[in-house]
Amino acid sequence: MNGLPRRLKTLPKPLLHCAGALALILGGLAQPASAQGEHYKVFLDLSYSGNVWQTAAANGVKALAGTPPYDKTVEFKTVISGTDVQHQISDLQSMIAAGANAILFYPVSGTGLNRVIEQGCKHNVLMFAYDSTVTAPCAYNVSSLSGRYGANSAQWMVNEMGGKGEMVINHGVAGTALTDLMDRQALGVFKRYPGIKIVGDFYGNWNDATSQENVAKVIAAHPNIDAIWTVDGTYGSLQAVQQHRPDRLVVIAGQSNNGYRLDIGDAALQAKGLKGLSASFGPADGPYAFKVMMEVLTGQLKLTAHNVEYPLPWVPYNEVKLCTGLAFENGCNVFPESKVPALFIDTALNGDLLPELNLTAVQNGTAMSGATIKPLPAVTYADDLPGVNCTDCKPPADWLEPNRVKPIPVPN
Amino acid sequence: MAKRDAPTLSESKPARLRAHAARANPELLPVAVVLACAALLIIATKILNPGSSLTQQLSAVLVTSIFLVVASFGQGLTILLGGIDLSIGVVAGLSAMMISVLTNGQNASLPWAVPATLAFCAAIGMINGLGIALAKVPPFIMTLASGITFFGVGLGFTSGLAQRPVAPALQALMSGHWLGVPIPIYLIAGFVVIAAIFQNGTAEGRQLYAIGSGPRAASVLGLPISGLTILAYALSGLCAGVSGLLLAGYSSAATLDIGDPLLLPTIAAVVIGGARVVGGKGIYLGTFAGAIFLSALETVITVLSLSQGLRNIIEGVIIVGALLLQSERWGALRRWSN
Amino acid sequence: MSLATRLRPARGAAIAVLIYLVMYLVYAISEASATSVFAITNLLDNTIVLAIAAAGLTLVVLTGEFDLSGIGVIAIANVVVATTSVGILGWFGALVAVVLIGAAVGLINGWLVVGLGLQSLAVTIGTMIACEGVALVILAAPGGEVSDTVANGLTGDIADVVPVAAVIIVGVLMLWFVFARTRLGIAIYAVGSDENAAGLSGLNVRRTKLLTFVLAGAAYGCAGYLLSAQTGSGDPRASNTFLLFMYAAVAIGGTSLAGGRGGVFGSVVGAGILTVMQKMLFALGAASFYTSVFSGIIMLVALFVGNLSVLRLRRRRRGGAEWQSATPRP
Amino acid sequence: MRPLVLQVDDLAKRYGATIALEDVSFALNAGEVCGLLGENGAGKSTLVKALSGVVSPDRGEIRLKGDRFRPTSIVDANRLGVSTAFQELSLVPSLSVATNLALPDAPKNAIGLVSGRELRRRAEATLADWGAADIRPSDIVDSLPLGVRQRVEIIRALARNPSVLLLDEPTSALSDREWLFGLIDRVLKEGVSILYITHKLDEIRRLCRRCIILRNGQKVLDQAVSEMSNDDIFRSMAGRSAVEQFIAAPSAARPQDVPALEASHLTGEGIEDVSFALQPGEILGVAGLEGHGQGPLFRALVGLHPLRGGRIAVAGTARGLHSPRVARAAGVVLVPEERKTEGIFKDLSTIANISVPVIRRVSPLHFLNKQRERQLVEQVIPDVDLPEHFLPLPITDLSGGSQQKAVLARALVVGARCLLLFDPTRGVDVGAKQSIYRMMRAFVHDGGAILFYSTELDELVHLCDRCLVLYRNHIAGEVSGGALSQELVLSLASGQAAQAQPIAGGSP
Repeated sequence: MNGLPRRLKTLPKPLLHCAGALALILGGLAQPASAQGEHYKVFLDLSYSGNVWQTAAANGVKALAGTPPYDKTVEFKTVISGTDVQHQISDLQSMIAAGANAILFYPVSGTGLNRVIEQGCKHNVLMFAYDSTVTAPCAYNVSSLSGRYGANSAQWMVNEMGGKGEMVINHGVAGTALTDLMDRQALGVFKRYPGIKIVGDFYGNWNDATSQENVAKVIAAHPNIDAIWTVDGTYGSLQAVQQHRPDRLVVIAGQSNNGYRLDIGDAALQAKGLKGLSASFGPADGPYAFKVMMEVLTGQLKLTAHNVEYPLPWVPYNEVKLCTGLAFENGCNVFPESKVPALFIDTALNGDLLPELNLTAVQNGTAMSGATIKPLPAVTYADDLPGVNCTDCKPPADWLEPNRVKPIPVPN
Repeated sequence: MAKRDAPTLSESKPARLRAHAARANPELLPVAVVLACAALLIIATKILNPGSSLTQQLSAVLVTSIFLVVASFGQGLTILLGGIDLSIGVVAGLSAMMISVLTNGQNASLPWAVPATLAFCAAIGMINGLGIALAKVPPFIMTLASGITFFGVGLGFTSGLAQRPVAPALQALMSGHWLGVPIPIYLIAGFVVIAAIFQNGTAEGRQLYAIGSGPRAASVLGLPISGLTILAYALSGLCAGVSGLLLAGYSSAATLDIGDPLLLPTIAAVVIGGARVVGGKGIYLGTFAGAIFLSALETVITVLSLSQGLRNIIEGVIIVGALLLQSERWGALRRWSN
Repeated sequence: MSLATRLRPARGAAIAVLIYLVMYLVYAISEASATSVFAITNLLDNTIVLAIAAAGLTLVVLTGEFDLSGIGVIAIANVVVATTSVGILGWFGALVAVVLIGAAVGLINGWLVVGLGLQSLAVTIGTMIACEGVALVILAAPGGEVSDTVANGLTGDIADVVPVAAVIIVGVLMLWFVFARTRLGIAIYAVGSDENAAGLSGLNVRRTKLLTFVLAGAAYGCAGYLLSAQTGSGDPRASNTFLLFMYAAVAIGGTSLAGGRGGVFGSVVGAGILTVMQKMLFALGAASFYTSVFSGIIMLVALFVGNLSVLRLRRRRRGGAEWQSATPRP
Repeated sequence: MRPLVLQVDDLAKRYGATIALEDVSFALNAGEVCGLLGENGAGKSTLVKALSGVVSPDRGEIRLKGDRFRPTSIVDANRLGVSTAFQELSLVPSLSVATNLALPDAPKNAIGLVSGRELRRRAEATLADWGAADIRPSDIVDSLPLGVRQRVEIIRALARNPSVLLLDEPTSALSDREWLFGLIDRVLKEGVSILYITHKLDEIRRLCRRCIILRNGQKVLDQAVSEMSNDDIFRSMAGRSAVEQFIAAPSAARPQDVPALEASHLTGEGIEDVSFALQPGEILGVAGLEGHGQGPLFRALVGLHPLRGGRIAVAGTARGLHSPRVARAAGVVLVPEERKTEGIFKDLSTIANISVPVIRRVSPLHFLNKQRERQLVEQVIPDVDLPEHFLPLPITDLSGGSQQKAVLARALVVGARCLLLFDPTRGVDVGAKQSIYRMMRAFVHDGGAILFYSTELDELVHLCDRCLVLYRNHIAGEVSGGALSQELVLSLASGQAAQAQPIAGGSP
């Protein structure tokens, strides 16, 4: 019952050759006809529910599934599998057995599900993983992984810090591919600047309360920290600084909770030294993955590769813009305090890719009234990252390097 | 077996000697040892980071331990009865969610929202107690099952995120200072006094010890076993609820999983504090010391900057080590008092 | 009769079997494909890891002790299989390795509990955390590769008809029925029932407890091995919910957490219940969050029904000579 | 002179500062029964445990048939020919009689498994061999009455064919002592030596030629039994003269008053149509062989055992005593048989043990007031001769006798008017027994009433005004006043005199 993780991923060595190796018996199982009278059986399999991120993603998907025309053509069901690989395997098998046409799932493990995914593909089920990725070749992955959050956010921080200072690392959940990859990217950047001293690090488990407790403790031991790098638990981390050192804030990068965005956009706080970046992985990648999957299912879209990129959200403190309505329109990206709780994740919405969703839709999981599903713009394919989203593949040469922020020279 | 035979001569002089030892309350010794270990850990952090201030350290350790300090009191009561409460994390989460939903970011509704939330949490505890006392479901399973069930209910109602912020007064409570000392430290002090008095200074506390120590004797004697069992679990629910309120105030926003990381540490704190898992033994001050120790341990580990694997190994080894130290010390005490 | 009376699955286990059958029936009625070999193989595959882990735990619980280190051992076993079964150790070497690792952890638990007299609940919380650490040190992030021999061999069907998992479960049960008739098997019940009396009867209480911890550790190792076969990869993080399910399986199966009563058979059925429940709820189309509500309630119902019948049975048997302790113990 | 079998030289054992045994020496000849007497805490159990391999002595030497005897475990001792029937009974409750008899090394078959059939066969043979064919091998020990368990315990010790047999209070729960005496005579003929630990003088006189008395860990007497008077023995055990074994006092019963406790036609599991009336000031005895309904009866009277029918009246008012709490409120308190599990709270201090039922009374606003608690408890402890300095000690540091005194003090402190004492002197030393008798006398003298069950018939005969005799769960007869004798009670209890003297138990 430790901090239950939001996402889990893989990044290891060469992988399975599952293909022909599986000797499965298909007895008794009807082959799902792919489009009987434009009617589809679609499942959403959540890993854990009960935290902000997962809920926002799930609500977005649910809202889309209830948006015309999908409200008529899609028989949609949600299942919560928890954090157990075994449980998720069992649920995915149940879905396959129940004649699913497509399954959108948040994978508990990047590799542990490969066998059941192969089973699904054998039964002609579209298998889509969102946010976290799987290495099974027949599955599709929709994520922001190749947005290189680790490298870009770290470089951004280095730039803001002028290449020197004491910093704290708030890792995610130990033992997950995502944490491993982001750590490698970020630490690779930080190491290049000898002026940057990492004075403390902890595993905040993508949890705000845990992060807050830990930052409070680190500040007590290191009263002079200048920066905190996070992937999630960012708002909690910042809260700890505001409580214990209200007059001298930090450079910080991380998640996109509304309260956090409001803070980093606040001129008064900026004057006390707060320089924040709101980026990291957005829950909107779930609904986006759903749209991609449905277009593939209905034949509107043919994917040429299995790894689809959901663009990495990126809002530095100087680009925060308050919204007046219930959606991200006209480039606004944060809601007033009165509209949403502080922990609401703004990247649950995406005005460009997901115009069907507004605030109420992702808060309640209900379709926005009057909305219909709009066709997607052309999809971008993601980098192949061996052990993360593919097995026998080659990563781009610079996959650990920042590609969005220009590095400053190392100060003397 | 040997020990059972040992007191055979107790009614002569050694017995009278031991009467004095008993008056010094031998259970306070483990408390002192565990607290000393915690102090050593805090000092170790100071040595590792000469730049840090000891009082800051201490206050950080104390403030972040408050959730554990409160929740483990309830856990301690159920363990005193020979039971256990595995629903603590879920109840804390539900409490945090409920206070956010009820207060809706307004202080005005706190006067009724806080009692309502705590009553709800105590009611969950009471359901646990009813199942255990009346339906005779083993506590491990009863509380495990009720935790899972109520988590599902909470999920159904809230989808995991409170859509409203926590009342500012609660946030101020957790982040404010008074006379330069963080308010949570006063809260801890007050809570420890109340909890210790309840457990060791009231008739009900005494009867809980009796039930935990000899359940069959208690039933022959006609002690209100069911009532007190229900009371203990209700209090455990209540403490988890208070812990959840504090967590919500501390992190200014509530999620359903906010209390999950509390569960195992509450058990560890109680046991490190010298309680016996099958009941009848252990004082709240011990549990308190255990909670402080765990909080201090986490601080040291954070500052050491190790990989999570090594952190876990160190944490596990230190928990076992703390137990070892205790058993050694108990042995020494026994030798001495005999 | 004497031994047989004791070995006959306890009343709690009988209730568990009944619950299992009812749930399976509901599942089979509401899901047409439930009786296909594919579905049955899946069901058994899903059950088996929990079943074997719970079987190991049962031994420790029977002696009246706690063991929370199971998930730690499973995590280590999983990463060890994922890093060694292809390559240095091979599938068999990996199996031997994880069994030995599990046994070693069990030995440490046993030594701390028996040799140094520490409380098992607390000690095994410590070893659990430490084991999870070791797993993370071995494999920092999910990955690795499990040899195809393991992955396919343990999850497929023999001659396309008999699931390998079924063979393993039957094997475990047979092993248990044999084990329960050994001197150690009897000693485990004796120690759990009354430690002092068992000691005065000449049984070696410490050795018995130590051995149960070791055997349990080895069983966790096997469970981790099987988990690896099913996931085909390594993941250093074991979910804590799995630990709770292990205990739930043991309790639903009718083993008293106070020791001395119950058995592995019940725990295997208990693990089956927890798995088939998931399938049944899915087949019934229960809304997502109700799954957890149902899990909790069904757990209680199983326990409550089991309790009632055990109480009634005991009352009848004892003829009121003694009565039940009023507070049930964990 | 018979050959020497066991020789103990200067045996010493201490636990911390507590000296359990100090330089004890004695010898045991083949085919001899030697009595071992001593108050609780005198070191008898330690001696037994040292001889049976449970504890190892600090100093001294034991020789068995001339060889040095240093058993490392109980199994080791068994192997070398020393076996023990323990006072606290060493049977495993959840196992069957047959399995228990086979412990620790149940017979294995060819493939190393323990065969249930073989176990049962052997157990049947063993039980029949030792005159206990009535015990079913398949019965779970847990479900058996204490007396039967004690028989199994004794048989297990005998069946190991020892050369030295240690019997530690083997009749504490046994109803049919003659069965044991017969067995002892039988093994003596085979040359077995027996060390017989007991509190009961008549058993010593019946069985032993010689007896050893321990006091405070030291041997104070080793003499032929015939040369000792009872008073010698008591003086040696207690270190003081036992003034009178039983204080003869005139009956305090007030037969004219409204009965303190009246039961009419109680029926339930193990209770068949039991009726009696307990007058104020009366000690009403209950006699019965083990398992003839006394346990259910006592428990039913405080609501711990379900009744199917009948009526209970307290001081003339019909009361449904359906729980111990209600009974306590009505002034009816049970002092149960199993002190260790049902009497004491093992983690509490002595004073807390006494005050626990009335703790609310000394807790203004629920807060404990230790001073008032102490005052309250100090009012009753003189009545049971419990020294004041024991109060702060953990109850488990007290001897069995003192623990029992504390349990009785607890009954007094709640203001009981009617005590149900179930074998209160079991496992209690002589001194404490005297205190308990005195307390009982004083209690009835002040108008209280006592229902008193004892396994020791002489207690019943000397203390009771009347005595009900149970046989097969109903009252087989009632004996009172001058007619009260051990012989009569025993014959009623064994069903022999049931026809001869049919007295419908009931209100006088």
